Amino acid sequence: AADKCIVPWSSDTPMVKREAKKGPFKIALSNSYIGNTWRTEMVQIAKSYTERPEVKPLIASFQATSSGNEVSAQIAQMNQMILSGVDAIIVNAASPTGLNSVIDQAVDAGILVVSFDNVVTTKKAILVNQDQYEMGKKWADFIVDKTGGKGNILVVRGVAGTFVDQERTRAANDIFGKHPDIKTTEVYGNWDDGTAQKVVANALAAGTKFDGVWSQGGDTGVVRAFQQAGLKIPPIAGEAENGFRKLDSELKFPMLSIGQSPALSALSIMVALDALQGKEVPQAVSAPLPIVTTDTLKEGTNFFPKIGDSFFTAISIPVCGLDFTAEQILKQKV
Amino acid sequence: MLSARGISKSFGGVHALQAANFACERGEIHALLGANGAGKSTLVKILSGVQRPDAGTIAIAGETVDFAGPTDAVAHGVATVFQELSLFPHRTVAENIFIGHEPTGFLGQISQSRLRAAVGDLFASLGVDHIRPNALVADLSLSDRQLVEIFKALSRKPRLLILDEGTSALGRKEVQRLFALLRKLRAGGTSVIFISHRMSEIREFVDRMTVFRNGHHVATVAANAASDAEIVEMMLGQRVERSFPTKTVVSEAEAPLLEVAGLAAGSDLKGVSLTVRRGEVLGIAGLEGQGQGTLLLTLFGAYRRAAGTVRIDGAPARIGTPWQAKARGIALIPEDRKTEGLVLPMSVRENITFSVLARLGRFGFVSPAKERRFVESMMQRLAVKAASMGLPARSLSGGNQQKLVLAKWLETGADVFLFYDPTRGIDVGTKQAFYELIAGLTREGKGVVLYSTETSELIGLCQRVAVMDDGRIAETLEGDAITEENILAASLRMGRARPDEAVVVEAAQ
Amino acid sequence: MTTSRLAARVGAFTKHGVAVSYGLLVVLIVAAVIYNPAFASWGNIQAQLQIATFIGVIAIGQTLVILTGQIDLSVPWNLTFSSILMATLYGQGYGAVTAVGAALLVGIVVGLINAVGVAVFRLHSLVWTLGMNALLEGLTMVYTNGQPPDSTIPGFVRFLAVGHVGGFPVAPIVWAVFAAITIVVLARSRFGRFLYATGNNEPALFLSGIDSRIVYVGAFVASSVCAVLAGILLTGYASQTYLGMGNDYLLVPIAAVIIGGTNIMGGFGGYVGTIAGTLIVVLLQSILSVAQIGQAGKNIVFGVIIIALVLLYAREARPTD
Amino acid sequence: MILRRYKSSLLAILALILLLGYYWYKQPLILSPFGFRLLANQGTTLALAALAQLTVVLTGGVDLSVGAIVGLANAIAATYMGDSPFSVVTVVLLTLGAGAGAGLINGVLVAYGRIQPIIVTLATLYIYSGFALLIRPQPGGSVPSYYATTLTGSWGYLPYSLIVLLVVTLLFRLPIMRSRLGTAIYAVGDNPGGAHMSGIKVNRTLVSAYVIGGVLAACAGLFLTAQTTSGDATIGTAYTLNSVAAVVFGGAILGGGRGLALGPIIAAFFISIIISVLFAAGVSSFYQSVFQGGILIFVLMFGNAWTLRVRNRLSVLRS
Ligand SMILES: Nc1ncnc2c1ncn2[C@@H]1O[C@H](COP(=O)(O)OP(=O)(O)OP(=O)(O)O)[C@@H](O)[C@H]1O
Ligand SMILES: Nc1ncnc2c1ncn2[C@@H]1O[C@H](COP(=O)(O)OP(=O)(O)OP(=O)(O)O)[C@@H](O)[C@H]1O
Ligand SMILES: [Mg+2]
Ligand SMILES: [Mg+2]
Repeated sequence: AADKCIVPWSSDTPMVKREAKKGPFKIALSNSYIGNTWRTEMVQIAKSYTERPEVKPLIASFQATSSGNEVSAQIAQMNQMILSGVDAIIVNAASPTGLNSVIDQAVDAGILVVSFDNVVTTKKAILVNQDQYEMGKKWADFIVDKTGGKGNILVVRGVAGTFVDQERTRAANDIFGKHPDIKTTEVYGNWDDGTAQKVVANALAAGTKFDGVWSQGGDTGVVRAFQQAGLKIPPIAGEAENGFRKLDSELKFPMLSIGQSPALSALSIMVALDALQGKEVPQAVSAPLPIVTTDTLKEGTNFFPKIGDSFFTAISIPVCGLDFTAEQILKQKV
Repeated sequence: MLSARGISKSFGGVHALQAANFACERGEIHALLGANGAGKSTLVKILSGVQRPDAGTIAIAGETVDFAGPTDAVAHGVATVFQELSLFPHRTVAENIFIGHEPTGFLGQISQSRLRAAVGDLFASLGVDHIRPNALVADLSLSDRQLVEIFKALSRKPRLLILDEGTSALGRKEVQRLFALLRKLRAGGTSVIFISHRMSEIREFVDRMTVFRNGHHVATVAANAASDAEIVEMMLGQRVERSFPTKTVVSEAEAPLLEVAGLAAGSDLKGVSLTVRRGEVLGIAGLEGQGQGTLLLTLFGAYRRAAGTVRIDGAPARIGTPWQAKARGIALIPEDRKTEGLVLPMSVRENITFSVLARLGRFGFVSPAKERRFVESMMQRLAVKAASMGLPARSLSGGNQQKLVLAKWLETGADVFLFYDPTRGIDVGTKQAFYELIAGLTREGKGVVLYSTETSELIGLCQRVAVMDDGRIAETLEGDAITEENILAASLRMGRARPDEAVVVEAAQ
Repeated sequence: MTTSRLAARVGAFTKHGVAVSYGLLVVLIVAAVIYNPAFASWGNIQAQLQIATFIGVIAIGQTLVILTGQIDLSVPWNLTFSSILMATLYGQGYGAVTAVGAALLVGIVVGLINAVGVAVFRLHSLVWTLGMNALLEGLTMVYTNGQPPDSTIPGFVRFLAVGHVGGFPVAPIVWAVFAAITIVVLARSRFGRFLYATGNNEPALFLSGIDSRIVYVGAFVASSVCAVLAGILLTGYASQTYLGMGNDYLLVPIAAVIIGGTNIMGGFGGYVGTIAGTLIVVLLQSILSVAQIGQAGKNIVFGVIIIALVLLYAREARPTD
Repeated sequence: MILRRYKSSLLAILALILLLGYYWYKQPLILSPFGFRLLANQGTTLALAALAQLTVVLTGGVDLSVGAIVGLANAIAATYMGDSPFSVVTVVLLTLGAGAGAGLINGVLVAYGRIQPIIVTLATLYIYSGFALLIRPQPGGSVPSYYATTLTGSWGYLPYSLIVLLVVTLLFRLPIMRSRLGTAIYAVGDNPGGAHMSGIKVNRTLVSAYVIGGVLAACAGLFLTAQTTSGDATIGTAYTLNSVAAVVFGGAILGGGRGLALGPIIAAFFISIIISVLFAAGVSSFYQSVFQGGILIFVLMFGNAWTLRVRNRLSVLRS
């Protein structure tokens, strides 16, 4: 599976190869913020993965901790991991740049560092992520396609000042910029259903009629805002929240749903285990984008009527054999 | 030295000063007299640059000045002890005294050694040795704080020293010493403006006096050129005889209303037993800071009791909090009406009804009509002077503020009234009203515990006087034995030998 | 009513900035409508009132607490925890009344703990309630294992949050009812009286024989219960509960209280002003959002406007002036 | 005598000793040079932020913009620092100047605008974080490695960050607090009306205190930059309320006039190190905030109950 699964980011991505070590390995997951569903699932999936029969023998210990959004707390946490002599640190960073120096230290101490999701900028770490620009572009293409390249588009951004928000929005602006008949209105939804619902309700109340929505999070709230305003729901390109997909399965508006996958944590561990065992891996790994449209919605596979709206549905990365069921991960204690 | 002409100042609608004149010679001690609200403190604040006059001119040593702030006044040699203490409770005595002009050394660092030395010199000038320069001001008694305040002004080596009721909390001996020092300063050319409501002090120490009434200058006369009655008349615009109401006769046989045995609290109340009968005023006397305040606050449940029992009407009373005290019929008129008695920004109406609010409505709500009727009746009964009950308590004069504090308690059904120096800083007319009120309480069969710094009040109002010393009752005087001499003697005779005893007795003679 | 009492009322009204804040609200509305006439549409007014309801309800409690001179920073996770508890219980088949009752009970307990810290242990609420917030965050995560429950929401909760009666949204009516109660309680009740006294001069109240601890209990429990109510409304609005649903509700209601002219140190102000403050904040956010300036610009403008407003009417008097 | 003076810091000291003791029991390696450096670096940013907060708290205010200034300083430093020693020094000074400027704005609004400090700084919190976002719309930037190691490295058992902290405390803050300005700051916090009547320039004192606070917050930002070697506009958020917590825990009184530097510094280390200790103790993620909040609440409660025990109710209410 590795050749399909562990794909280099681009053609010029260097490959890295470490001296093979003998397992089992001590692996630590350093997470920053834990106060949302995505991060919870991410940790749960990581734990599930390390308990798989084929993985378990390779792992001497696996510990996941979260430091909160404070960079120096995460630095301390990683220092702590260095002290306790782990073989690899899997990190979801509080800041893309703030951990660079501690990662350098870890690498100097012979520890493998794999950074995923909110990835770091240092080249000393192996990066595992989905291409945020590509995601933003796919959403924008979808909207252009559905609107015929004209009309008012509502752009629902995420949290200002973050890399992910910048990248995805950059893609949107690049695409929409090519269509002079598209007029965009930006709001910040903070990747949060309630906030998104409020700001979208606000934008709708201001009187503009929107022909499409490009939204990078809080999509359940986006749909609800349209519903509550009593408007027909336009084509929406958005993330992969369960509520968003549930609503689409009822309302059947044109939808494109691409999710940042919480299984990136498992993929990162997979990459780490490969690298520790001396296999050659790319310095930056591009994970596939799990795309779902109104037609490909499938109950129990890519959306779950019995589970909360804020659940992130993109829990599997099939090409890598990383298939998880909702029940399986939800029972994991974090 | 100083001449202020045509000074006017108003606050909103209140004309505190109206074209008032005041002048003070070089090297004189000059008293400024007036009833509460006459505008004395306002003049003081203007002279010290704290407030700016609406009109008028000030000249110091012939030079016309216009103070933009207190700093300017200090630069012109004016130092002031304000009526409201301006100390820093959590700084040390030494730091307080030299605040703003501490001796500094290398790189502007404050030199602790020179600071200590300077404080030592100042203390020596007044013969003070019981205050530690390193003590926190918060830990000092009110009288010691007032001393610190005076030292703070003296440390500026002023040309003009202003004491706005700066001796109100001082015992007699301290005042004596202070004036000995002031006379020395006077000889060096310093002028002193002295404000006090204690006529005896004024008589004894000042050269001339100026009387204000309602913001106007009334007269300036030599200290002994007018009789007490004349001065009071100038202050109030009418004749007032200072006389005490007749004391209620209390039968020895009557069962005590309040019985206290072995009450101790904190570090300064070490075991006090006393009884009060209905209709009786029990006076509490003694030098400053002998535990009198702690006694009253502990009886009221505001201080934690370390030992002792309290019985009311023969039944043991557990009084651990003020609300328990209130429920058992105890009322307290506290030391400082501004910070403890009243909520100054709230209205007269609201202040009067705090303690009886539950009775003025139903289901936790207040009936505006009932409340208004109640407030009107209380204001009438106590003759509170206020334009409207909606005014903030802050806008009332000191005496009227004190009446609000009493009004709060009158209808709570309290049987025992604890008064902490209720007439401090109150003018003669209002004082008289308070004496009548206290007598009225005894006629209704209430019991009163009255602590006062004015011995004459104790003599005039009390059936018995307990003199406190070092947290205990040194002696209880009764009937004809309640005299100035006996109270003073009792304050000094018992307890620890005091190093300064000789000085005081000498001064008292 | 005599003229002097009337004058005193008018005086108090303007002094505490209430009149000014309403004046500003009007100016803001006029400006908004000129900028974009759609602001005056019934749809927009409904949407704004809807959003204002959450902030307004939380600001009730925050007004009471701030009047005592304290502050409640435990709102975000208190709101989140109780809402999730409600949704979970309801989802497990307990009745709607039990579920909502349990949420309110949590609110009461949290309020009591906040009050105990402030009134008994005399800790400043700025720190105490912050600790409480962290504690509640942890409890929420432990309780949910990081995954809030599926979103079946009791019908009447949805009705309260997004329902309409006679073409008028229910949520603002709910707010109006609570607002009216708050205003009456502050003006006419013993608790209200003592609240102002505590904020102005607690020792004086204590020496009047009144247990000021009860005032803190009342204020903090009210604040906490308001947070829970807002959480319940928010749950109905969003049709779900989720982690972090309270994140937006820490500073904004406090800003509303301040803009409404209540003194942050306690003792002055009231809910009449807070209503204007709430509407100003909501309108401002909406204008800034519609005006399409980036987040950085929004932050700067929001801060500058708060300062400008406060400079206009909430400047402090110096003690010696 | 010394004990009495530092009584207010005692709680924080005891708590830190217990915490470090337990940490050492769980992770003996913290007694290594690396461990020392780790511990020292971990608390230094918050300690500097707490000193900034303390300076303002002493005047009777509170500075909610501390975190924003930390973030602004971090954004400026990491964006403009460059590589040459000359540009490093220039940018460090520029950053300190920006901190001073932010403090100046706070101070002027508080003193001359007569707006409650908590309101002023709540508003400037938005403003400064807005500027930080303008400078650094997304995380990035860099600082030369010698800048980072000079501040965060160590010489044997001696971490440089402790030296930084000592220098800032003893050579910058202490001389100020021991000058007339220092006593004026305490006096203004203790009794503002009294300070005015005593001839202290209240407004200038307030402005100075906020400026000092701004500079110290910028120091925190500069240290954080060395620690993270990059810039992030949103990085400072956590320091606002944590600095308030450290100041209170360290024995200073919100309301002004009382507090020494020692307590808040120690408390800052305590608050920063807890997270590592929880990690070392194997506490699961979700329980971490339970513990963090719980420990903070418990320690404060215990500390206050201890001091309240000996005081009477009335004076407790007065303070
Ligand atoms: N800041 C103020 N605001 C409103 N009214 C004031 C203010 N200061 C003083 N007044 C009013 O001005 C008048 C004069 O007050 P002032 O304090 O000068 O009197 P005083 O002669 O010092 O009285 P006392 O003997 O009680 O100290 C009083 O009616 C007082 O209520
Ligand atoms: N606590 C206070 N009470 C009363 N008035 C105050 C207080 N603080 C400041 N003021 C007023 O503010 C003005 C300036 O105060 P102050 O002289 O203390 O400041 P400053 O540092 O000299 O200011 P500046 O830089 O303008 O000279 C004065 O007019 C003073 O009356
Ligand atoms: Mg006076
Ligand atoms: Mg007076």
